[in-house]
Amino acid sequence: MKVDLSVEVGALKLRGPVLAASGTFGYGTEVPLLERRALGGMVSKGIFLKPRAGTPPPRIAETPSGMLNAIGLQGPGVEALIRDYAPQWATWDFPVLVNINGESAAEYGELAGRLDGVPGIGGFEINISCPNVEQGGMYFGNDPRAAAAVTEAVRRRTKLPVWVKLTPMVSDIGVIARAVEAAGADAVSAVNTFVGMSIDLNAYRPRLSFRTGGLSGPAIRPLAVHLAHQAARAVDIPVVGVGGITRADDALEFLVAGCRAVQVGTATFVNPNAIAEVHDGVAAFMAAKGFASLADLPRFLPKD
Amino acid sequence: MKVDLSVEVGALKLRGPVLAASGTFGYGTEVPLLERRALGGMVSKGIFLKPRAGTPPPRIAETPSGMLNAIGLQGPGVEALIRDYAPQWATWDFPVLVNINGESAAEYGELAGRLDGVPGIGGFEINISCPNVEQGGMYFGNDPRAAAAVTEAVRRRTKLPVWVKLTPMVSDIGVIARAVEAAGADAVSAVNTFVGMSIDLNAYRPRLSFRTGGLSGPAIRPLAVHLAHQAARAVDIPVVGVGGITRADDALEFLVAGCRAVQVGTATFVNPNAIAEVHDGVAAFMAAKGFASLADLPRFLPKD
Amino acid sequence: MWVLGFAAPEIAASVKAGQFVNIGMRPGPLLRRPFSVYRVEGERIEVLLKAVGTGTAQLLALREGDVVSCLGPLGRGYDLASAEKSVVLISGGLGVAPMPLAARDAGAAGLHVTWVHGARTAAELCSESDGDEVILATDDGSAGFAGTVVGASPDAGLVLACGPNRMLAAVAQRWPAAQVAVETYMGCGTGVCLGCAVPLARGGYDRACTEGPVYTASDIDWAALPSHLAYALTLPSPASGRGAA
Amino acid sequence: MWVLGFAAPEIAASVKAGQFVNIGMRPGPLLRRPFSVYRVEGERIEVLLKAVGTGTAQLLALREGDVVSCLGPLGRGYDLASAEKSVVLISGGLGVAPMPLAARDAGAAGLHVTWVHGARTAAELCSESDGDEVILATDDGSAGFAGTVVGASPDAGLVLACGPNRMLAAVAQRWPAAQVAVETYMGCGTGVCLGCAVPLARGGYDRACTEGPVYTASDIDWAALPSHLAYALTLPSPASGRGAA
Ligand SMILES: Cc1cc2nc3c(=O)[nH]c(=O)nc-3n(C[C@H](O)[C@H](O)[C@H](O)COP(=O)(O)OP(=O)(O)OC[C@H]3O[C@@H](n4cnc5c(N)ncnc54)[C@H](O)[C@@H]3O)c2cc1C
Ligand SMILES: Cc1cc2nc3c(=O)[nH]c(=O)nc-3n(C[C@H](O)[C@H](O)[C@H](O)COP(=O)(O)OP(=O)(O)OC[C@H]3O[C@@H](n4cnc5c(N)ncnc54)[C@H](O)[C@@H]3O)c2cc1C
Ligand SMILES: Cc1cc2nc3c(=O)[nH]c(=O)nc-3n(C[C@H](O)[C@H](O)[C@H](O)COP(=O)(O)O)c2cc1C
Ligand SMILES: Cc1cc2nc3c(=O)[nH]c(=O)nc-3n(C[C@H](O)[C@H](O)[C@H](O)COP(=O)(O)O)c2cc1C
Ligand code: FES
Ligand code: FES
Repeated sequence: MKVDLSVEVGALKLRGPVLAASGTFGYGTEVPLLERRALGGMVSKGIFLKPRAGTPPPRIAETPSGMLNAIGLQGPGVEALIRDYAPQWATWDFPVLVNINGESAAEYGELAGRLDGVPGIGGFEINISCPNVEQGGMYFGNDPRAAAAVTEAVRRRTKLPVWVKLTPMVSDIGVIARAVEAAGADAVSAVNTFVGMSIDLNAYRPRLSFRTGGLSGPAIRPLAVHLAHQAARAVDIPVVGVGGITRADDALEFLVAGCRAVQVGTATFVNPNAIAEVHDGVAAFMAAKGFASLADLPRFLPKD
Repeated sequence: MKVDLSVEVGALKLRGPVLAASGTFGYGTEVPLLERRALGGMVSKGIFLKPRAGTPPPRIAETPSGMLNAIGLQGPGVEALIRDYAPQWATWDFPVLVNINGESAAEYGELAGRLDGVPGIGGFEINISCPNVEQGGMYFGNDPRAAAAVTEAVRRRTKLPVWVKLTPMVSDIGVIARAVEAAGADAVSAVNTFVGMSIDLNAYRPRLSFRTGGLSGPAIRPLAVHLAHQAARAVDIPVVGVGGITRADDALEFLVAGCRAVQVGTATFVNPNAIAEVHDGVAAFMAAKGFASLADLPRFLPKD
Repeated sequence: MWVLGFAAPEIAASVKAGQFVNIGMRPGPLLRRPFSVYRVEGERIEVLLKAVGTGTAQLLALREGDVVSCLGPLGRGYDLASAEKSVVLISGGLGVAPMPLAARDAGAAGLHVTWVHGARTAAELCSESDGDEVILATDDGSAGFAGTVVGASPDAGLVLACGPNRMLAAVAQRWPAAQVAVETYMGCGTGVCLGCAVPLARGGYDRACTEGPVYTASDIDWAALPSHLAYALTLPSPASGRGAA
Repeated sequence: MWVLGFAAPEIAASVKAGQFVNIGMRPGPLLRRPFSVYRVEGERIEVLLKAVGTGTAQLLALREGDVVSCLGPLGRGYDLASAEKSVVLISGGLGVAPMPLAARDAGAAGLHVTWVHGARTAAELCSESDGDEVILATDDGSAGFAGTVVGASPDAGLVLACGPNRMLAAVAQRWPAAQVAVETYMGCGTGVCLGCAVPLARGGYDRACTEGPVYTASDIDWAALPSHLAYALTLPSPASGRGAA
């Protein structure tokens, strides 16, 4: 049975529901082996206006079914991105969203303005949820007013799709989701990493130089599914689920919980072909159940 | 080398730093095999004034390195606890704290009042963090005023040690910790479970009848260590670390991160002797490092 | 369906029909997996299993000499102290697991044993079956009686059953006094987590791992008991065979 | 220290000295573990390892015929295209791992190879060692030269080193042009996670898995490079032997 896996996230048409998550797929030029036919889209590593060195090592630590990272948004800055990567993206057959970061709403807006209209830029994912920077990041993400201000600043500068990446470090994710929806977001990505810490028992200090890091991987999946579900119940714009997806079943949990599409992150580190395997597994599930398209997949979105 | 593992949590002297976590050790009468000599203390299953049936099955679901539970605080009510369990506790050589629950601050106070002075009751752990009840529970735990009100209501009714069990579902756990400290808590336990969801892909609905459940087990350890550390930096009263401890190294991470003692929960399900193994492993670590008592263990509690 | 054998002297010596062991694997899934004790041979116990997910996949990957952690015997088994002269054992699919021990204990108690075993198709019928009398049934009639085990079995005073909760509900209708072994998810198997709740006819819940897994059929609120567990779904079961570890 | 062998034709055919493979185990820890390729024999590659934690424990539990996922060859290896006539290989402890291939490639390039290998004690000295000339050193003098490998080695134009980052910092002091293979934690091994950051003398960081793990010593900001990784701590190492999988 032929299954149609294409989805629409706002105005953005994707050939499949599985995207590469920001910071886990570089600029799309690094990962070997991946069968790109299966890639619905890609979100590039988080970028700032200016180049950033990132945090000193150690930057990662492994935990049960997960990993902590504190990369600190290392990146070449927007000009290098436009020069070195955008031209390649312009030739690809899937959209690339740029994960944008700033220390003020104005900076986010300026970044979006600089990138708007550059060939190869398919849209934006506003990162107001990075736990690994001193200013901005997560601190915009757990205040509805700040989150809305950043979203508006970006919305004003571009007609391209604008997604907002939400942080799980809030007591009610629905409040933030509604705030950015009202501010003009086309979709929300739920969720970014959870703040965690791991202690080096030889040095009696945290393993990571930044002390804390963001937890990702299968360990967080049940938390991410819940938060994506809460977001999907709170807003009318599409929700893109992310957190701990390694297999098709994991992606299907997010889709049934109300997500329009999903992103795969850490799994790609372990299995460079993870995205293709998730995509093909979803297709196989749909075929086995007799669903012709994702519109037929039952969703769990009760009103109460 | 002889190592002294005794600790003081407020006025409460414990022979060891490892306690049994509420809801994972029943009333202390069930678990076989455990070498009780290693038990620093026990927190009994959460109780209400009245008997409670709890939630319908399924109540648990496994996730990577963790499990979701929605037991719904099933319990016999305070009178049965006083009749059936307290008399046994009175004969034991370690203190038993009762994990108390209510739907209003008054109910918590009434429960504490009823239990205060009953032989066998060594203290209270106020549960303002249960994710699996319709009223109360977590909803007291993420509002500093409500958390303080519950703590005061209990404090007024007893001179026994009062610990407050904090929820991780807040954007700043330090705020809640300071609120309950000001309200008279002798210690805080950090943390309770994280709200999560797991989807049954055959039924297209959550695995758990309660839809969501609390995530526990090794998966949450890095998150719990971070939150316990944040709490320890926020208050002067002792912090009891809990979340994902299965081995001595895990317990030591919490202790180095600033905790006075720890609780072991889910690990007991997998290994009924887990608490004894954690206790003995901590002793072995101390001996190997040449620390005579836990006062000598270096702690990571920077001012900045 | 596969059979795994473990050297477990204490368990082998004391296990009763209907009791289970809780098996933990490292590395492996976090939680142990409960399995009915299928057979006992000297100091060896055997469990019967089909490949479902993480746990069973790993158990089936075990090789001669591998070691797993086996906690048990756990739970309350079948009660064979009875005035009756005969007993009917009713099993569906994997519900066959506790029956060889039930036949053993019933035989020891001097009861005449009739075993009624059913499956969806002949292919899924467990080959071996003890007892003085054996009746087979398949939903599709590909072997033995065409229909359910409940329809296929004679009347009897003492009935012991194990199988999908749906089948047990049917047993409960015909024989309210039947002893049925139910399945639930289990967190601990030792009575502390309350994760294995079984809804009771008189209201409330108790613990399949402690008060159960064997119940008097009429004591259970069948409407409230999940009729399928994710792992109890019928999947293409591999050709029968014998593993060992 | 133990040696594990894997059948990996493509890797065996193309791997250069100093490159590594990233090994994944299921079930096992989430992340892969990088290992230098130690030897190549036909279509087999070998890695040298000591028991440290989860990953190595599981690798050492492998048995003949087991299958693991092996990604590689990864990273930039040693560059042996050189005007020099001779090369000195300097290794400390597990840093011996890339040296047999370095000796092989250097020999092929017609260089005279001196291998200086050091450890804390004779017990920890890796027995086998290739090259035209071999110098051993131990911190406690229990075998060969008493002192560090840096002190023990002759002068040379072309120096290749591998070992604890502390030792490599000393190498950098004496031979700024030396090629050193550093260790970092790695998330992906393929260049996308930026977890393997190596601090550079010119400022900023690059990726040990992609621009490294071999660097010109003077390019690294040694003060900023963690001098120990949790797994690089010296633990009582088991008696030498040979495993196989
Ligand atoms: C008393 C009792 C006796 C049993 N006897 C047998 C027997 O004789 N033979 C046999 O094959 N099976 C038996 N089972 C079932 C067995 O315990 C396993 O659940 C089953 O084999 C599937 O496990 P798995 O790890 O292969 O699959 P999994 O992949 O673990 O399970 C499939 C799905 O079920 C869920 N799940 C499985 N176990 C649990 C749990 N403990 N808690 C929460 N969720 C869970 C998983 O999340 C997964 O989605 C028995 C169960 C009970 C309670
Ligand atoms: C380029 C390169 C080459 C290497 N070559 C060899 C070799 O030839 N032989 C050899 O024995 N070892 C080698 N290593 C080290 C090896 O990759 C393992 O880290 C080491 O064997 C310990 O792994 P483990 O799983 O046994 O211990 P673990 O228990 O995983 O590690 C011990 C501690 O280190 C931490 N840790 C280990 N790996 C990581 C990681 N990737 N990310 C975050 N934290 C981590 C763990 O959290 C743990 O606390 C190499 C490393 C690199 C980067
Ligand atoms: C090493 C690493 C780097 C990341 N960098 C970014 C980033 O730059 N911007 C962002 O929005 N999210 C970033 N993330 C978060 C991921 O996009 C994703 O939200 C998170 O890892 C959870 O998904 P996973 O469990 O599939 O990895 C990063 C995650 C990891 C592990
Ligand atoms: C099945 C189950 C029941 C629990 N019941 C309670 C409870 O009644 N009261 C409470 O404060 N915490 C309860 N908890 C939370 C634990 O006490 C502990 O905070 C949490 O499980 C994290 O620790 P762990 O990872 O070691 O299990 C329960 C946890 C589990 C798994
Ligand atoms: S499985 Fe834990 S109480 Fe029954
Ligand atoms: S290990 Fe991921 S970039 Fe090097």
